[in-house]
Amino acid sequence: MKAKVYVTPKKSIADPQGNAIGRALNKIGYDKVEDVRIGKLIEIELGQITKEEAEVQLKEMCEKLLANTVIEQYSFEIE
Amino acid sequence: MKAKVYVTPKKSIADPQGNAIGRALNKIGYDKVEDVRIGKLIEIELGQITKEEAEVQLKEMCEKLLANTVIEQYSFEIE
Amino acid sequence: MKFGIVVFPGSNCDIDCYHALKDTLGQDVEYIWHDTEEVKEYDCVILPGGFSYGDYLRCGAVAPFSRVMDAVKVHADKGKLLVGICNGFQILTEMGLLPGALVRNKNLKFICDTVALKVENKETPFTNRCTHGQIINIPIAHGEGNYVVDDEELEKMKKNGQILFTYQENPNGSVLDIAGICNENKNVLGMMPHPERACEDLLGNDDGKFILQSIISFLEGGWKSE
Amino acid sequence: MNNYDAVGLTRDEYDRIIDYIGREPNELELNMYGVMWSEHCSYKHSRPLFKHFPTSGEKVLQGPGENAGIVDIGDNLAIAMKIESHNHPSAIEPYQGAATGVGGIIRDIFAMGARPIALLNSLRFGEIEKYDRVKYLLEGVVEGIAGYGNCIGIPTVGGEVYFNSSYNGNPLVNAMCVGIIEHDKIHRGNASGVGNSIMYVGAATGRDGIGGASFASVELTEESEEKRSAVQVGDPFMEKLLLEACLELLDTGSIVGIQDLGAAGLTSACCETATRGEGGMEIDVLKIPRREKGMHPVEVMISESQERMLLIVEKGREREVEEIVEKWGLHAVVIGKVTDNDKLVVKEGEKVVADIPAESLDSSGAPKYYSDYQVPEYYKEAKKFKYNDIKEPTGYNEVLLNLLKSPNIASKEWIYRQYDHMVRTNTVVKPGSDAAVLRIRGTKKGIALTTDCNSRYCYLDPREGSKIAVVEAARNIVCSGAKPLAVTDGLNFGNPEKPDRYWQFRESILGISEACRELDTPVISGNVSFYNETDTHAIHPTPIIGMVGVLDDVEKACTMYFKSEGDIILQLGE
Ligand SMILES: Nc1ncnc2c1ncn2[C@@H]1O[C@H](COP(=O)(O)OP(=O)(O)O)[C@@H](O)[C@H]1O
Repeated sequence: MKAKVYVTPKKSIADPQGNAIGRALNKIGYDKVEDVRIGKLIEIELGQITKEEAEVQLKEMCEKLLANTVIEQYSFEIE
Repeated sequence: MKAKVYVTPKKSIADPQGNAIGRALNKIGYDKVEDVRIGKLIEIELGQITKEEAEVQLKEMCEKLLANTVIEQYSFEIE
Repeated sequence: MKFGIVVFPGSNCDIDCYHALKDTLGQDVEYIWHDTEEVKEYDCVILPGGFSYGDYLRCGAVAPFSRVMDAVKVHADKGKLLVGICNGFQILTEMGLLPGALVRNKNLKFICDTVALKVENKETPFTNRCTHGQIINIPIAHGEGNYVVDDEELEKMKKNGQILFTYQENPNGSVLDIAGICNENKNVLGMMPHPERACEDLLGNDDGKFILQSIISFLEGGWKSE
Repeated sequence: MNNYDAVGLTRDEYDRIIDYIGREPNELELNMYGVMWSEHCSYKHSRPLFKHFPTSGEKVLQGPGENAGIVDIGDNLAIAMKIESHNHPSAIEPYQGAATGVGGIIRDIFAMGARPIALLNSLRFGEIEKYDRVKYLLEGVVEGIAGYGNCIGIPTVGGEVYFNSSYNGNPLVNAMCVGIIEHDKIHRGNASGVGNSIMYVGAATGRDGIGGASFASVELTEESEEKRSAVQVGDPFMEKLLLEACLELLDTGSIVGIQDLGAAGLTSACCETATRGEGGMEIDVLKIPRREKGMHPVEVMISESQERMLLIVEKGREREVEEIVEKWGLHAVVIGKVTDNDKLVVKEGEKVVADIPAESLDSSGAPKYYSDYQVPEYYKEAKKFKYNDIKEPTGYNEVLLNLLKSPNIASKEWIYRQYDHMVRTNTVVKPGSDAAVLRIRGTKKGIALTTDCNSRYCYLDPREGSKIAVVEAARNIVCSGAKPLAVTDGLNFGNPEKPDRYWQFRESILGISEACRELDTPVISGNVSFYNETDTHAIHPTPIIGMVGVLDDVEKACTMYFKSEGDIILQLGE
């Protein structure tokens, strides 16, 4: 089973990385770009496991390791 | 208009960060985790622009700046 | 003979390159501000280390779009010398002036240390003062110095003698222990180690002079291929 | 809960506010007092003891009270330095907590007009062999320090790290920055000259770090987890731009005063510059660049967003300032002006939303507490201990192996290898020796830098332990070939409202004072961090001593390593 985890900076948290890339995109001519936020896409290959189990485990993994919930939020999809 | 750009390391390229996270997940008990790859999720807020234009521009942005196609592949979605 | 050092807003080693060339080696050196199109004629242009535009997303990803870069490309296309050190190397690969890419160090950590390099090819403008196989000690300071390139390109580089420096003990996971390379035409150098940090006895090491002196000899026309 | 409770003030303090302003404060005003009168900003428990420190001397150009202290090294040059703690933020988010700690202390140095040339750090963690959490904190903190310092291009040349169970729930992260400045270029955070413009430059203001100041003054409990949004995110690249822009601006003579926006954000920067300038100030919150929509004046006024500076600009030269700032890719905006009425007036457009005597907010107006102190039981017990009671170990090999295995003794190379300690090519003695040595370009001189504190000694006897910290620092400086010049101190203690903790604090200050007086190394700046405790226990008293020394001839710098076989080893002293 394959899962995709998305970890992004919380809305209230500054995202210097996103800001810098947003400015760069404006500078090279993409003036329609209004805001950029940069997060992580984590692709996980899971072995033999039920979808229900996977959901439980992924949530745990996010809370424990993949996301820093102090400054980041997460979501995931199971394929 | 909102777009999501996904940039991931090409299959042929080593992903030390993904490997490290994979090992860490195994170590804390998630033994079903077989492989982890870490990429980027770039959320872009675009102003007044048609979907067709957005597609053209996003492809360009990826090729020029958001991804390094020597080592990365990209895809995007427009909401 | 004139050296130009490009200064991006986040350059940190611009000053170090300047001092090494000017104060230690007595060369004529100028800074070139990134936000300019008018660039004078230089014999050698240096892209120094640092974090050009913060190095968010990927190191050196934004710098290729600086106004100065068109002129830098023209300079290199004319066959003049262009040197990228550390962040400068990353920028050169991002621009496609050098093959491959630099990704995160294998141990995922920034590494600052002095490492032993082996000179793999002395027949270049950047290494002519070295001997073949010579070991020189040069500082490194980078988080993304892990050189990757596809096999085909790598074969080509080997055949053309484009691999100039290799690590004696690979610190970052680079393919074939690569620390520094040049282009096919041998006028563009990219290296992760910092020769400008090793030019003075007071700092405990002057092996960097082998590289900078090679460039000077070449420009003075003193270098003859054997 | 009363509204004053919510901002961490007492009933008495609330009454004091009413006395100052002659009426009940509104919500904005109350919050401004809340953050400014927090322990972190007002030093209400510690200031009364500072009088013991020797703070002056022939070489002291700026003592405590400004953004950083400054000491003369001859040749019209001087060294600016300061240490700062970021313990609580680092406990919650180690990478960003440590990174923003480094960012903050760098701003303090260039706010004086000095160019930052070196960073050091002093770290304390719990038992690393026992807890994964400690490992996570240590790795995050080290990466945060490296991430910020390396990117901005200031070498991190030294520091220390110790592990001990007293830090299990409460790590310490103290960052020190050192800068160089010519005597005639020293700037202060003054808002003077009626009609001069107040300008804002740097990152936009967001909701980050709201409550960060009062947050830093509350013991860590489960509840503080919920205030997590108080964590700020650092942007070292932005700071680099800010640093270069500010130093260039200061060279033009258009800047009357400059102040960084640190703890308590705009509130603190405005009232401090106004108080030092002996005038007043009026600003309009609508002019402040914002990151988020719909922010209230109170959020704008106490936000602790990073990488922002306040400039007091000579009237008529605003355009000149804008141009230089824009060259560095930043924007500067006029947010208000200097007035002559001693008041800090905050407007939202035309509407006055706060109107407070500037001085009353500042530490001079804040309450002072002479806390009770009491000799702790453990100290009396410890005093009974007799060295002769220790049994002679039977296997010395085993003892040696145990010592070498201790994380406190093991090599710290894996830490300082992550810090760029060579950038700017001035580092003559790198980390790994007793003190770092930097050359001073354009002279034959060098400076030596170190941080030291053995908190185990300070726990067993805070006064003696603190003296030992000072003399250890001085020994490290001397062993590098330099003459000790001055001290910056990072005082990390438990809850000062508990008499035994306050006793430790008081003893420690007396010890530092005595040693500094004896060695003629005045204390020119410092920082206090209280409430470093969990529900069960306080950290060991940890007064970190940062010291600078000068070498007249940097070529004479000395390292501690054995050089060659056959060299003679001598022992000096008893
Ligand atoms: N957190 C740190 N940051 C930078 N350098 C450090 C750090 N911890 C230790 N060092 C460096 O490692 C060396 C050895 O440190 P330490 O073991 O504390 O030595 P000592 O006990 O002799 O003071 C010193 O040069 C010190 O500057």
